[in-house]
Amino acid sequence: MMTISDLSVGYGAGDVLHSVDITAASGELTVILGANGSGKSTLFRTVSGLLRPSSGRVEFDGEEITRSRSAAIVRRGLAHCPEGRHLFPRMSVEKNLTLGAYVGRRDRARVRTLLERSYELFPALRDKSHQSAGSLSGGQQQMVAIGRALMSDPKMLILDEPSMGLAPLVTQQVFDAIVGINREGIGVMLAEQNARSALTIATTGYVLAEGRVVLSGPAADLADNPAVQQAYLGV
Amino acid sequence: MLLEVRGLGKAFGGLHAVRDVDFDVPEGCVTAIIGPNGAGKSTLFNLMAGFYRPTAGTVIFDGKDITGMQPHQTVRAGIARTFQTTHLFEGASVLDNVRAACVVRSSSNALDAVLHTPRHRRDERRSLDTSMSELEFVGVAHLRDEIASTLPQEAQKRISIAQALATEPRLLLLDEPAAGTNDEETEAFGALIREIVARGVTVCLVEHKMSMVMNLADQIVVLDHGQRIAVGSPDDIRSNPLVIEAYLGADADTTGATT
Amino acid sequence: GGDGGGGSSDGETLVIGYSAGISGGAAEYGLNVQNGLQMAVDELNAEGVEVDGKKYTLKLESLDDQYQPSTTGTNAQRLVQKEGAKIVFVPHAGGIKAAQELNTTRDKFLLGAYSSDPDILASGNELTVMIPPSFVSYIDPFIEQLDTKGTGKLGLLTTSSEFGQEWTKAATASWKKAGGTVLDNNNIDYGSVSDFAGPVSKTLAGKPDVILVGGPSQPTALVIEEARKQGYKGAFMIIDQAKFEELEKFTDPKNLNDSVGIAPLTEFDGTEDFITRYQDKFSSDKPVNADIALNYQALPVFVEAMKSAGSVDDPQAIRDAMPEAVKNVDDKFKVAFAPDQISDNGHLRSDGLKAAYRNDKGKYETFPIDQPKD
Amino acid sequence: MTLFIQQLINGLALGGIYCLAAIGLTLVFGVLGFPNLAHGALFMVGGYVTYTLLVDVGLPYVVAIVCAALILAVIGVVFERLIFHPLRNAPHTHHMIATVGVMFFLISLVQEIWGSGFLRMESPFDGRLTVAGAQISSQRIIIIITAMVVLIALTLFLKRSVHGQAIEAIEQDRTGAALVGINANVVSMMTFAVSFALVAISAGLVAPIQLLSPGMGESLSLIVFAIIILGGLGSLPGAIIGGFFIAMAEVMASTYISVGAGQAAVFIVLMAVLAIKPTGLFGTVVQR
Amino acid sequence: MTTLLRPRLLGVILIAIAFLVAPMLVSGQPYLLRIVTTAAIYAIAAYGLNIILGLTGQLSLAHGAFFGVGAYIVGLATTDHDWSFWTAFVVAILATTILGYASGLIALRTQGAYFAIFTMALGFLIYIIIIRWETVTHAHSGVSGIKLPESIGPLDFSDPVVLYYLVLLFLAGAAYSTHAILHSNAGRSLVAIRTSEDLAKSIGVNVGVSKQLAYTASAGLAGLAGGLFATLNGFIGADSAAIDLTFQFLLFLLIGGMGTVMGPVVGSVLVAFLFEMLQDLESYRFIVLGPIIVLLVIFAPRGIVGYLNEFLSSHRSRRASPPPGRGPDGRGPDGHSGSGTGQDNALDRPHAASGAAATSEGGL
Ligand SMILES: Nc1ncnc2c1ncn2[C@@H]1O[C@H](COP(=O)(O)OP(=O)(O)OP(=O)(O)O)[C@@H](O)[C@H]1O
Ligand SMILES: Nc1ncnc2c1ncn2[C@@H]1O[C@H](COP(=O)(O)OP(=O)(O)OP(=O)(O)O)[C@@H](O)[C@H]1O
Ligand SMILES: [Mg+2]
Ligand SMILES: [Mg+2]
Repeated sequence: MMTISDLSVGYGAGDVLHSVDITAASGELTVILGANGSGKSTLFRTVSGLLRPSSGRVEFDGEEITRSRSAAIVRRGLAHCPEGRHLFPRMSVEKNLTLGAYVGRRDRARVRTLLERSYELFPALRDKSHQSAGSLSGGQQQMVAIGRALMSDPKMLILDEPSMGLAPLVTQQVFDAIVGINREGIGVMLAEQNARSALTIATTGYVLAEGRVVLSGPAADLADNPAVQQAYLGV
Repeated sequence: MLLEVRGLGKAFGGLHAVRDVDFDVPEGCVTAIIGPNGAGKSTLFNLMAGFYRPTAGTVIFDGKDITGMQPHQTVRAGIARTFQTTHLFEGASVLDNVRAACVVRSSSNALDAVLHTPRHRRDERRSLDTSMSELEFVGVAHLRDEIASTLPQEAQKRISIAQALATEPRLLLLDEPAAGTNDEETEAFGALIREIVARGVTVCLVEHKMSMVMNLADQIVVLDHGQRIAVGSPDDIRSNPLVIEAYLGADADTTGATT
Repeated sequence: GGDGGGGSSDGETLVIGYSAGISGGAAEYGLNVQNGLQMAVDELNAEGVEVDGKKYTLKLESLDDQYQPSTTGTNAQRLVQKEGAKIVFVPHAGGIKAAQELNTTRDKFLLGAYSSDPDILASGNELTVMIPPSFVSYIDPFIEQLDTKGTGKLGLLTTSSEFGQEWTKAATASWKKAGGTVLDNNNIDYGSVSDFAGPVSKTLAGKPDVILVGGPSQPTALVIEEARKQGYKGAFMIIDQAKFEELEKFTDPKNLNDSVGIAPLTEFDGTEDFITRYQDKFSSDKPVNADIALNYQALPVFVEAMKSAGSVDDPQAIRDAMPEAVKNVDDKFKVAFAPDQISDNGHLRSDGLKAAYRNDKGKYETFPIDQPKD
Repeated sequence: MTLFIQQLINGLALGGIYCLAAIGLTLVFGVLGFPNLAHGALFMVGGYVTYTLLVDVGLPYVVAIVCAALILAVIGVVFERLIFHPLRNAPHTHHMIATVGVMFFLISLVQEIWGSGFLRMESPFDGRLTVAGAQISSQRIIIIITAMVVLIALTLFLKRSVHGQAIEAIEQDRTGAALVGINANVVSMMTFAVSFALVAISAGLVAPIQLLSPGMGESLSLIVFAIIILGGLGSLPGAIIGGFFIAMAEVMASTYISVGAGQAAVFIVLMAVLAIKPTGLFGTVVQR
Repeated sequence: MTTLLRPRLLGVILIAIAFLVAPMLVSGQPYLLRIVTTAAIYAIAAYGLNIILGLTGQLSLAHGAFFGVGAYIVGLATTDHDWSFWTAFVVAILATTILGYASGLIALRTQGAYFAIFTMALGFLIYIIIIRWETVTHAHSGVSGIKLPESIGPLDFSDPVVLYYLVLLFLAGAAYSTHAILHSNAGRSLVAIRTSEDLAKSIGVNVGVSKQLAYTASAGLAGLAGGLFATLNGFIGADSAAIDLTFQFLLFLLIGGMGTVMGPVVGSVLVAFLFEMLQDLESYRFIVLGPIIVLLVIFAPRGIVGYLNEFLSSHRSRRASPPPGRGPDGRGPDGHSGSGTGQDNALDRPHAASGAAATSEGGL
């Protein structure tokens, strides 16, 4: 479903990602691990069109999207829940969520269903639906961000550290939800610091270090890999 | 007691984000505040640091009533805080970010600067020294000339701790210092916090990473829906059914995630 | 052209300076005055200018000051020091006053002041020549001309500029002296008010018999029109900044009936030729008004004074020669109420000055204006 | 009493003028994050374009206004591409200064093309009505009605279509907007087009009771800023209420106090409102 | 460090020398001296604006009016009330400072665009008072016959060159103060406010008082410049309090570089000469000037001095990193650059660049 080949990206000076190759088959749950600053968010920003790569290629659903605009990429069915959330702070929670369905806004009924799904996933948001997103607590905002990404009814979802700032209970719920979403046939690509949980639910994993893929393979293998255990699982 | 919170409350319109909260922060300890998302932890910090004006209750710091003080007054009094989403002066260098925080301990003013008085020079020298030593303390001195906002999250978090320390606080409020870090890095933050406490700074901590909380905290305050539902030692809290239901989850695995 | 200076056939270049608002919102007036001067320059050059046995080519050097007095000051200095001008024309009172701060102290230059506000001579600046008739000379004859003869109620609705307000003050005093009452001053900034209806309504509410209006001609026309539309039947007294010939173009001329103002240029004998020449030269179909004519007539007086004084660069000498020069100007430079004398304090005057009353048939009845002897 | 009614109607008409001019500004505020200081100049350009279409080309009045609106819409798109798109990540002060540059340019350009003199534009609607002894011209009635219609249509458009929300989203977080699939380029071009078209319509309506001159927009734009700030930036109802409120304050203060007071009323009202509510009447509070 | 110090110091020294010898260079062309003097006066006002806008990040549009108030106080006091220039001048500075303080109490309650428009309204109100309060200000007639400064010892200020040096003295004072403040705790507090008010609060900056002081000081500087302007011209009209003047100051700052030490003076002088050169284009000059302004904002948003500073410090920085925050498509890494306001992002650069100066004490 998504093929990233030979991708290099930078912020002006030198590259931050160097010739990265990643493949995520359709319907798979791929996890990207990596220490701070290893380039996970940079990778995601590039895939979703927020950054232009200096070289390489991104294919999604059989078509090249390397130089497409974010808006076009979302319309193709790739949703990105970014690091830093990027909510619309002065809009209500509900508006944030419905705007998440911007590309599919014509199908009113579907939007309502999706909205309902978000509320079911994060019941805390239902009470807050008319409060401005900027006034929510950090964790609640994270929930809105995830919910908003889901609202576009994507074929594939990329989540940048979704568990950040969430209470343990909710973290567990979010992981369950991710699994659920994945079962529906939606591909998921996940960057996560909570490597243990992530590897449990993932099918495939990649490990980034200093902008390069240093390890990859089935998630279960990675979980058994001593190098991963030492670096990410604190064993 | 370094800090005494009595009957503290904050309402936003009809919503009671914090309601009737009592607790004490003993000097030289780590007090953790935990609770579900939206429980009112950050709001509580904002109340303690003077960012919000309480709608009820009092905050006593070191025997002095600081309820309703402005942030610059509480900082001067000795309370420093970091933000939940890391917040640095964008575009400024790491050193400048920390140096800016020395303002509160300086006695020289603009006139001193214009006249280049000895007081001004002394302050300048001192603020440079303080900032460098704080940067070294948190372990990012080598990044001093980098533009802070381009650094990885973890480095930024350290810088903001250095910034808070540069105000020479007696009480440091850390809002989710370890969010978005992996286990190894979380460990490192834990170690840093221990060093801070060893320096004699009392720490108040909001965190969702139970591994860190359980390892560090001497006392834990649990909030839910703005109210204090429990307070006690890590062991008490771990087994408190109220807390498990509201926060930790019956799945003991989550707590077990502690190394 | 003698642009580079010193061409042998044309002789030396003699720069005449000019600073006014020639860009931006209210540039038209500045450009009118400029054209009047330019026309005189060209005709004088065609005839040949010779002072003290040397030939000169006149050149009008214009700078834009957007009617901002401090810029006028800078411009005047530039014109004098860089371009070598000894005469600088300025057509707005603020700029004139700013230039007066310079022309006798730091730089000596003769100031061709085109403003009918007598205040510009009050400071006693020796190197200022006031070109147009003083507006004060119009007020009593205007009042006299109207049916009410100053006994009824006078509404005040002029532009809020300095000039409009000086006029208003003087008119108020005269009207009261004649025994009438004066209503509230509802002056408005003609250039910037979005809708004149409010102030007009307010003025009409006082039931005036005569309304004093005026500012730039075109908005004046709109103010008059608005008053007529709101049912006003009385007379207008129009300050000399607005010109009948321009007002006619901007509103149904019927609205102007029963008004006094300065006479249209066409009401003077022998002006057709000048008007045609002007319109050809600047390929313009706009009315040719007194501002243009007065400046056109004034410049030759200055040049004649240079000839009499035998100097092109001693402003004081040129000024001193003016009383004599004003009588020697060639008739071809006389259009209408051409200056024929200059007062001691530097005011160019004419005996042929006339104003006009537009009667209810739309005909202009002209009447003479005497200029008071200081 | 007649005076009061007369002034009430005058105030309404003036309010209509202000409103029409203000809504375009509010719209673009959403995208720019700052008031477009060239708005007054665009108002003027709209007036001149309408004039040319009406007088030189000979189109009927209403057609001329519509065509002018289209032309201005195109100009809006061009400006967005050339100036504001490259500046989209710059601080707001830079937008503001760029709009000052645009303002200088437009004023002098108009002067070169149409001359600096006043021009008069006639409207076919030159009758008038008498209401309770007060006189009011048809053109003013048309202004009031058009203002209402445009306001209602625009409110519906922004409410019904998601365009309004898209503008808001872009203003609040450009990245977030991109990630939900909003094409910021298209939206901001559209917004510029609509805003500029609106300004052309208002100029076409107002010009007959005013005069065309290169400076006609200058004073208006100051007042219009006051209005959108008074109402709360980006708020449509705010712009409407602000527009009528300020117009009434201006007319009534100059009627019952003095002309100077009328002139100052706008700014005094604005400052008083901001002193009490620093984010305008309808402004939202920004959380930390 | 020394290699870096040199070009910066050199720049300052060159500018200083240029100003000192300017009267010799333009001797015989007093009007050029007048232009330079006027530019220097405007630069002082621009330093005022620099404090509140460049350092503190609050866009105040009342500065033209404060300038006008200073000018009118000197003008009216020395003519209608026959005060000595010096008394009037001191009073003008005090009065504008007080006016700044008082208006700041209300104005600073507002933020962002609201603050900008509030101050614009304030400026316009002052302008209206000047043109409407005829009995005191002479409204449109303006004030003429304003006194030159009375001689002090051998210094005879009726000599334009002496007057020029008087202005220069104040200009140097303004520039030096800006430098000193920028590299002090007080300055760092202001810059902190510009970047993020919340963060500034959390490190103990008294945001309210700091802003209030900055605004007050900047109003005082504008008033001082206005007083000098009145005496230089001898005549003032309401145009010396108009909003256009504020825009001019803004232009100077923008071209020179906001938040920098030498920006205001470089901008003022450059624009003065640009205007002078464009004079010959007459009415076309705004057709040229408008696009120049737009191009500058797009391509050189940090101004000349800001650009130079950045250039110099990028040489210094070990890792020669170009300005961050722009992705390859010119978009920020995440559009609105992560946390904080994002608003004054680019404004920071001059300071960020002189971040190096924090240790070197250099920086233009
Ligand atoms: N806006 C920026 N400008 C310049 N460099 C940047 C920027 N954002 C990130 N970088 C650099 O790019 C590298 C990769 O950062 P990135 O944010 O992609 O890492 P990450 O793996 O997501 O880390 P984290 O766990 O902190 O989210 C880091 O070295 C960082 O300093
Ligand atoms: N300015 C505000 N206006 C309205 N409601 C607010 C405001 N600030 C906070 N709240 C509400 O108060 C409650 C407590 O928020 P707070 O940020 O203190 O939670 P928290 O405990 O820090 O949660 P998290 O762990 O998710 O950060 C939330 O429900 C939030 O929506
Ligand atoms: Mg990341
Ligand atoms: Mg929180």
